[in-house]
Amino acid sequence: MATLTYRQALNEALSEELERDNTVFLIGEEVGEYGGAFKVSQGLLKKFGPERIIDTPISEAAFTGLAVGAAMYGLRPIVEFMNWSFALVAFDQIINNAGSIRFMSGGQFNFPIVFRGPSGGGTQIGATHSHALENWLANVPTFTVINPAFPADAKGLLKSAIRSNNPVCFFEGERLYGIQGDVPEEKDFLVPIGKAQIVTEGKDVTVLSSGFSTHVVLQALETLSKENISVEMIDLRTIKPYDFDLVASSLQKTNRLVIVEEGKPFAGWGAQIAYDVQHLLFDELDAPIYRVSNLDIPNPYNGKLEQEILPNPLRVIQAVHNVLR
Amino acid sequence: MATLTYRQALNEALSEELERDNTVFLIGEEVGEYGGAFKVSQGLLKKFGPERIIDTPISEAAFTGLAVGAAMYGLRPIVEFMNWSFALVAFDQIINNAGSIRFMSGGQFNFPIVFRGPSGGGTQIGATHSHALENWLANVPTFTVINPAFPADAKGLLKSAIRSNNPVCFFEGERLYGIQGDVPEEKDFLVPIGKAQIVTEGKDVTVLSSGFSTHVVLQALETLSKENISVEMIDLRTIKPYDFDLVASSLQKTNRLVIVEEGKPFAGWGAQIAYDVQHLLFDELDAPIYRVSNLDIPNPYNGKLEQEILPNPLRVIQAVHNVLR
Amino acid sequence: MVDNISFSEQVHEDFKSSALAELPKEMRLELYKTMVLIRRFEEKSSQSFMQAKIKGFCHLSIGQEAIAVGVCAAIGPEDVVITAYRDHGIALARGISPKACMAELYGKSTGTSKGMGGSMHFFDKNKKFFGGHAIVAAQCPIAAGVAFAQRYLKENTVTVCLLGDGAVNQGVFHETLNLVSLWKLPVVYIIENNQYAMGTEIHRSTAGLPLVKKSVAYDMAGMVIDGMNVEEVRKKVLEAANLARNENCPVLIEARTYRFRGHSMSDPDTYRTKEEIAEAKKRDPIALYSQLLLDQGVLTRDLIAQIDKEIKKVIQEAVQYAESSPEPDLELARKICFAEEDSIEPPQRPLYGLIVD
Amino acid sequence: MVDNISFSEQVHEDFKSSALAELPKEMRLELYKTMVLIRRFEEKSSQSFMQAKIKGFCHLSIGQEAIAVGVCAAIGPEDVVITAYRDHGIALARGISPKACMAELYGKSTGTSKGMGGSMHFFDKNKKFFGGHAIVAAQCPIAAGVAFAQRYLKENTVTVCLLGDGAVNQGVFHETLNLVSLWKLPVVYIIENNQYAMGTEIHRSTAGLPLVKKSVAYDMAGMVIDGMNVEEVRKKVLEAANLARNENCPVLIEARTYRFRGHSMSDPDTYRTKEEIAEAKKRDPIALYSQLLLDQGVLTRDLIAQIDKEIKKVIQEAVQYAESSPEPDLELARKICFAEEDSIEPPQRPLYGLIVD
Ligand SMILES: Cc1ncc(C[n+]2csc(CCOP(=O)(O)OP(=O)(O)O)c2C)c(N)n1
Ligand SMILES: Cc1ncc(C[n+]2csc(CCOP(=O)(O)OP(=O)(O)O)c2C)c(N)n1
Ligand SMILES: [Mg+2]
Ligand SMILES: [Mg+2]
Repeated sequence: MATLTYRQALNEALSEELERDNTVFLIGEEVGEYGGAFKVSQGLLKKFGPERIIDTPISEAAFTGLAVGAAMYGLRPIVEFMNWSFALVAFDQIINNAGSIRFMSGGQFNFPIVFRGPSGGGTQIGATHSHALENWLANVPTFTVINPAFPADAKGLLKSAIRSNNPVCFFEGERLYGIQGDVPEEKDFLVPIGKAQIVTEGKDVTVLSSGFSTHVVLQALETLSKENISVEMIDLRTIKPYDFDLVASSLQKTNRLVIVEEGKPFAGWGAQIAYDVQHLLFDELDAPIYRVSNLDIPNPYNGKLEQEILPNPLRVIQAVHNVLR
Repeated sequence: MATLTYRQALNEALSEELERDNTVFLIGEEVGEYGGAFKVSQGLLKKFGPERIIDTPISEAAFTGLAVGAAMYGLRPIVEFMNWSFALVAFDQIINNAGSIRFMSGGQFNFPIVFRGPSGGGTQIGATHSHALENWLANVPTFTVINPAFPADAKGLLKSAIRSNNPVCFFEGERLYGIQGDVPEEKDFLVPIGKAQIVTEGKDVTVLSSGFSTHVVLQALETLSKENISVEMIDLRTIKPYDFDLVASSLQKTNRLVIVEEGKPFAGWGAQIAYDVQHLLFDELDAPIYRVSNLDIPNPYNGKLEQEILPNPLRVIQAVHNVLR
Repeated sequence: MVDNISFSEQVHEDFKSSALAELPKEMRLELYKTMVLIRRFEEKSSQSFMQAKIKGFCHLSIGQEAIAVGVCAAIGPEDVVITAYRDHGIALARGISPKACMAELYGKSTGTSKGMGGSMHFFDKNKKFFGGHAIVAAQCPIAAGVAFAQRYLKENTVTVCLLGDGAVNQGVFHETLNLVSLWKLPVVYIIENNQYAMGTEIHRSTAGLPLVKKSVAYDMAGMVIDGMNVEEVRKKVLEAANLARNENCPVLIEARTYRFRGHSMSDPDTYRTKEEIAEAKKRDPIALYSQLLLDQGVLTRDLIAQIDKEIKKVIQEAVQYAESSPEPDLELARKICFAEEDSIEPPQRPLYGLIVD
Repeated sequence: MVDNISFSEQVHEDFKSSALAELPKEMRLELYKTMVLIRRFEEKSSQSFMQAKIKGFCHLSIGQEAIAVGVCAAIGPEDVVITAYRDHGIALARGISPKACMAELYGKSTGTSKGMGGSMHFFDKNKKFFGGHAIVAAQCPIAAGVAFAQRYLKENTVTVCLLGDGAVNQGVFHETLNLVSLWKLPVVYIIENNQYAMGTEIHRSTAGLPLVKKSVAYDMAGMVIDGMNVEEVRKKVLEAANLARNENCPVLIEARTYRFRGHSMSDPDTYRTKEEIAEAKKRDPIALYSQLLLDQGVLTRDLIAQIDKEIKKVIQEAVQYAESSPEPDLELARKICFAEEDSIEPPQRPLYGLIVD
């Protein structure tokens, strides 16, 4: 085990997979000479050269489409969006080209492509830069959606994503990059796609989250444990396909569910999980499911206000209290 | 009352509002000389001239952004997407510009803008042309999302949308355009945004739908009524903000809910309603909520298969049977 | 024999090197036959569409055959072709069997795309035909990506990407030209300028004509060619492909053409005068070419009749094949959503939306 | 008095007509003062950012002041200005009070955008300053839309839109140029070519330089101007605005400039050499202009000192105002999401995401 930041863990994952398979390449704005706007790709240009670490103009639609074409021809592109919010200018290329061509061609082409970058708010960069689009991408039938919370999962899942033969939308976070954690050192350390993990065992209530929200829940847990509330905390890691079995087995124990997600509330991924749970585990539930998400307001610049609008420990605590009532 | 097609009803709404307020204009591909790809704007060019009925190049991002700018300066643009699926190339302009600027400016600018066009599948035009993005647009905090099923509602709601001072995403349907119905003839006939309607009263189960799905439900009802199942059918009309009160009062009677929506299932708007209902009406529910939606597969060209993947009467019937078990 | 029209490697080898070489008779006949095949195939598609055997959108390229055929005659089997939704002609010229094409139009599992794509989405990975793309200009950056991969893999291949005149107004086209010029990718963009984007005549949609001028803004080579002259298309595309292949010089070609039918089968086509269409038909690429070949003694009336007969049979067989082929089912649809995983544990993928009891 | 710098209508009337007229002393002093105001304002912002009183992204325009000031001196109060995220300078030049600007940076409800927008999103509807846009090139079609509305309403006004050199690589920029040229809208696009888009030097991102060449592809008028010379900027933009205003001729201007600081406050700026920056600073627009005005006797050392003092006070007051202003609250945030309805029954809008007991 090594202690790494989430950023370093991602960097190792990229470096190892670039090393392992030379059809893998990284493309995006400032990923090369600059080392990445958030330094995730630092040092890679030096190691792998400008043929494989490719700086682009500010042309997300074109370089995303280019990656799609390269994948159709057998390469394994990793597309970095400097911010997932900027993917909106490339949405047709993502949704229709990466998302539909395999199907429309009757399955002839593979799309071993990873779209990755930071997502979500909390850094006071305003409404246009703070989208958390995990739910939209998960709504696309052919996409895998990943949103790790811890460095080890970031590394193991990014490696799995790169090795997957299917398109993966990989959501990181500016607020996550600096988080530290233990990361296994084996070169082939993979975390399986589609598997959640129990962060803390508990019996009163299941609290489900992913990505930065998992850290929000951890903060809330400090208070809740003082109140002797026993929380079973599940970190989803993969949003789609998500680990329903683990959720179900936890609910068999706790019978109460709180879901914490970063995106805007209306038709978020948490709503899907809530639907599935009430649908498939109707009799297990002793209380309504609560979701903690962004409030349905664009992210403001003002920091205090943004924290109020984002899912925060206070609202997690409130939801847990309510669900236990 | 006049008997009109959905298409004619929309045409009347456009014509009347263009007549009423000369800051209203219509912009999009082939809306003028061609009369609209689906003939919704037929005759308007002749009535209102090329200054107000504006044919564009195939530049969705630019003309959508242009409409946003015109709205900021005081005009009331109606943007026609030849197909809502093509809005994907203009998504940044829709989501960030129309969706965020009012908020980011501290509320200085109004966006009296309507985005409209056909949405959804069922006409064998393939995966890229058959998106039903109602859930995504409803996920944007500042958007109103409308999806009428009948000609009268199409007219009354489009007029309300045009008169609204806020951005409205108005979803029509190629399969809806030919549907006939009675439409009131008063010039100021408006249908209020945010209000659902009961199509048939019933007591066994509430079935909720919007747009073309409402007609799918109507078809299913033929079978269900033969089986003596009493369905309370609610046509949502506005997806966001939706009429929770009407849903709640219906459920007080039926205690069972089926939601039929056209989009892909994962995190569809139906999941939001299911979440809200289980959350706020937990004790009212006698059975799990069932959703009928697209299967989580891109729309295929083959017609039989596409019908199987779309929400269809068979699956509605199955869902109703299940929820009554 | 016409069933598998596609220009043999030998033919390619002989004429790739010099764009100026006089074409051998054999190849000229192939060019002619392929254009006729496309014409008849689409006339038949049109009929089947009227009979509601073909559904959805169906865009015919009647009038534009010389471009499809000239392009495919200019490149080798290892090169890649990609286009928009008006893709029947180029698919056939590329050597995809009329059977598979017709079956796709009929939505059958034996079609080029197993009935999942339809008219706008023909694909054939083996023939290096990368689609069939229905969102205007969406194929442009894909072509750049294929060319990127060709160079990445140190091949000596090129990619040819066709697009319509209307597609020039999509931003992604411009972003892409900048990229391919900056990175010197081996790709040729060919605008099939048929003067209309649906009902919009080009002067109503596009400033800065002629279209080829767009190349200037990206320091790219530009060419204007007569898209009604199959040999000129072949020759100029060969030149362009050589520039892209050997000189790291991507090229933008504006090919002047005209579509003789409506935009799609559903288009009433009322935005042009009958006179304008009649005038354009005087330059029907097939008529022009058959006249030339007749004049030069390459074709005879008898040979024309014989070819017509042959092709008629091919089309009939294609229709029979399409009619009698099975439809794709849900299991197939599910299966093709995801590629098999060979390097990771395959995730379980529940079919969301299924009603679970 | 500097608090409300903005070029008076009289000054505009006097000099709008002729771009060539010699500028009166009063205006030249105003140009100078406004540049100094911007410089000091941003130096102060930089300090406040280091003290974590300003958060998020903060992009300084130090080095580029001549463009902001020249542009605003060339247009009238009824014209519209719109720009990207690097917007402090142009907002101040447009006459928005330093207090409101600083308060916005501090995230206060007295800010230009009530603390909701921050550094990248200044707006002032009254001053016809239409933002502050953080998605690269997103402002371009908005500007076209404002110009469209100006013509729709039969005004004699124009819109000026600024963008960076990197923004030229976004497709929507090209779509927009095509539209404005086709429709002859009264708009002037000004590329602030500071040679870098974040860490990317322009030759690494853009084919077909100089940037002004993009105008050719759309049959637009194009100009290259020295963005370090405030009077030249004013003069040329005035010419361009007149073309747009009176001749239905939209214009693309490439203004050559340089940013003396990093891309944003968080940029370590390691992609350029110290020498390159030092070289560029020799053409500091403020130094150049003050030297010119000193030489011509318009400025004196005393006057410079006096102006510095004045401006220092303005900045101090702005900071005090920002510090002491209240923060926006959730109620305000909710309220501004939606415009009031005046023609329909206002729909009830529940706040989704609130935890309901
Ligand atoms: C982004 C997008 N907008 C609109 C459409 C609808 N559409 C399909 S084809 C077409 C016209 C394209 O014209 P052109 O590029 O000239 O090609 P042609 O049809 O003449 O071959 C339009 C508007 C689309 N498919 N994609
Ligand atoms: C669509 C999009 N992609 C990427 C970014 C991130 N980004 C912000 S500014 C910038 C550089 C822009 O450079 P330029 O246009 O030259 O303007 P300058 O910063 O030099 O003023 C980038 C890449 C963004 N905001 N929007
Ligand atoms: Mg065309
Ligand atoms: Mg720049």
